[in-house]
Amino acid sequence: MAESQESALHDRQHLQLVMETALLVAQEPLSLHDIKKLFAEELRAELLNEVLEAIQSAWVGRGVELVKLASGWRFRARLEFQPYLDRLSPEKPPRYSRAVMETLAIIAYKGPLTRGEIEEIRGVAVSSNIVKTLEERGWIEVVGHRETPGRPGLYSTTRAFLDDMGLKSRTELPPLAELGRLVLPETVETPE
Amino acid sequence: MAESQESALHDRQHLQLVMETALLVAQEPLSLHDIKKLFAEELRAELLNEVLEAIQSAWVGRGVELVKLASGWRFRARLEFQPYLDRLSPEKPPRYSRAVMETLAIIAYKGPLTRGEIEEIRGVAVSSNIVKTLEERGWIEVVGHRETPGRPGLYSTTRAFLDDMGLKSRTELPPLAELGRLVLPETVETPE
Amino acid sequence: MNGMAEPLALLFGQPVTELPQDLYIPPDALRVMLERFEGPLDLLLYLIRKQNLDILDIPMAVVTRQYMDYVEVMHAQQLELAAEYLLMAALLIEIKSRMLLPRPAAQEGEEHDPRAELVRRLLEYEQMKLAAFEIDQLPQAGRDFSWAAVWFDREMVVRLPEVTPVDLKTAWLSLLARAKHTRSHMVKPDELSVREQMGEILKLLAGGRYLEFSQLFDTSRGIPLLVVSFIAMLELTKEGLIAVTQAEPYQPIYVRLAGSEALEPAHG
Repeated sequence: MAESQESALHDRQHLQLVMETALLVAQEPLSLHDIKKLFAEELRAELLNEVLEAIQSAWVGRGVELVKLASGWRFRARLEFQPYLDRLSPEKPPRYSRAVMETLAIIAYKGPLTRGEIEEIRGVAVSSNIVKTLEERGWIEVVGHRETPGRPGLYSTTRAFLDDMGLKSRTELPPLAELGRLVLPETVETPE
Repeated sequence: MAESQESALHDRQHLQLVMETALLVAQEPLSLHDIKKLFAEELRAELLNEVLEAIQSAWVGRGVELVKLASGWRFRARLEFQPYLDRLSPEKPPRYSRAVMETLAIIAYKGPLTRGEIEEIRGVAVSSNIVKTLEERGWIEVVGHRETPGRPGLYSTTRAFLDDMGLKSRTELPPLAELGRLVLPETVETPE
Repeated sequence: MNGMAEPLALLFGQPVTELPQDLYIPPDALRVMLERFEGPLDLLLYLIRKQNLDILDIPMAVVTRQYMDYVEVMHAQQLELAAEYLLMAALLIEIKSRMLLPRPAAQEGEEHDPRAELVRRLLEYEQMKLAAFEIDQLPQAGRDFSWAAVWFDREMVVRLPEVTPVDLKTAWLSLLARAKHTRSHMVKPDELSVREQMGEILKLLAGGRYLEFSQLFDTSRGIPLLVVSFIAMLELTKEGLIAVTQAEPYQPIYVRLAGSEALEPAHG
C-alpha cells in the first residue's frame, strides 16, 4: 500500500515536471486539451487542474508566474520586472507560432482551399484560433464555399497580405518545386 | 555588520530572480554583456557568473536547464522531454537534404571559404538555393571576400548555428575522421 | 536507337564481371538509388567502399569501367546528368591511360602517381560527408530540443508580428519534411497565378451573383492574365465550385457559384 502511494507520488511529480516544461517552452497558451495531449495515457481533467495549481504555487514569489487566460495556461513575466527587461531588449518584434506560419503558407501556396484541406496538408488539426488570428490580421478571407456537406468556406490570401509581404503577386513566392530538394522527409513518425 | 551581510544576501537573491526571469523570457541567448545591461549599477563579471551557476544548480532535476552556448546563456528543455513536447506540436524545422548538410559541414570545418571552393570539395555545383536556405536559417554568413576576380564571398558558420546545435564553439563540433593521415605526404598540398 | 539499347544490354546481357554487381534491382528503386548520389565523388566513393578496394591503390581499370556503367545507366534512366559526371569520366580515363604509359627512365626518381590528386579529393570529400552526417546527429534546436519561451506582456501595446516571404518558405520546408506521404502531391509545378485568380473569380461571384462569362475577364491587363483567368475558371468548374450555363448555342454564357441556383431561379 505504502509502495503504490509512493509511486503515485512519483508519477505526480513527473507529471508536474512535464507540464511545467511544456508550459515554459510553449509559444502560446496551452489549453487543458493541449496539456492532455502531452501524455500517452488518458488523464483526468481534475488531476491536471490540481497539478497546474501546484505549479502555480511553486512559482509564487518568482519573476515569472503561471496564469490562466481565456485560451489556456501560460507562464508570464511579472510586470514589476519590466524595468529590467526593458533595459535589455530594444523591443523584439513578436513572432507567429509555427502553426500559424504553416497555415498561412498553405493558404498562400494552395488557396483557395477549405480548413479541412489545410489540415490534410498539415497532417494536424488547425485550431480556429489560428484562422482567427490570420483573418483579424486581414491576411486571409473566405472567398467562396465548397459545395460539400457543411459548405465549408474556401480561404484565400488577400491583397493586403501581398502588400504586407512586399509582393506583387503570389507568383513571386519562392517556387515550390525547388524547395522540395532542400529537405528530407521525416524518417521518424510523429507520435499520435 | 550582520545587517549588511543580510542585505547583501537579499541583493543576491534579487539578482538571481531578475537574471532568471530575463533568461526565461529572452528569445535569444544572453551574453554576459547583455546580462550586465539588466542592472543600472555596474556589476562584476565574477558575481554574475556565480549567480548564473547558482541558477544552473537550482534547475538541476527540472525539465528545463540553463546552458552556456556560443553567444551566451539560454534556458532550454532537456532532451529527454522532447518526446512529450513533440506530442503537443508536430511542427518541427525540416531535416535538410544531404546536399544542404554537406555544404554546411564544409563551411563549418573549412570556412571561411568561397562557393567555388565548396564546389571543389563536393565535386558538384552548389545551388544558390542551398546557400540561401542556410543563410536564411541564420547558420552561415558572408564574412569577407576573396581578392580574386569577381571578389567571391567567403562563407563562415555563425554563432547562431553553434547555439542551435547546443555548442559553445566550433572546437566542440564532432572531430573529423582522420582520413588525412592516410594520404601520402607529397599529395597533401591544396589543389592549385 | 543504338545508344538507348546499349546500356540495357550492358545491364542484363553482359557477363557478371562486366557489371556493377549491385545493379540488379527494379528500375524504380535503381532510379531512386542513382538520384541519391551527390555527384561523381560520391559515386566513386561508393564504388570503392562497396567493394573494399584500397583507396590508396585504386585499381583504375575496374573502377573506371564500373563508373562508366553507372553513368550509362543514369543516362538511360534519363536522369539529369550533370556535366561533373562526364568530367570525372574523362579524368578517370586520363588517369588510366597515364598509368599505362611507360615512364621515361630519367624521371623514375621523382615518380608521381597520377592517382594522387584524385585520392586526395576522395578522402577530403569522404571526410566532409561523414562530418555532415555527424552534425546532423547533434541535438538541434527546434528539432530535438526546445528553447524556453516565457511570455512578457510588455505594456499591453499590441505589436503585430512581422512576416516575410522567407518565413513562408521556412514554414513550407517544415511541412515538406513532415508530410512525406503527400510530398509528391505537394511539390508540383507552380500554378500559383491560377490559384490566385480562382480566388478573385470566387470573390466576383460572391453572394450568388450571376455574371456574364466575358465580365470575368479583365482585358486591360494583358493576354497572360486572360489565359490564367480561363484556366482558373476551368479549374473552378472541375472542382465544382462554379457552374457555367448557356441556354442555347450563341447565347450569352453565365457563370455563378455552384449551388446558388436556390437563391435565384435560372433565367429562361
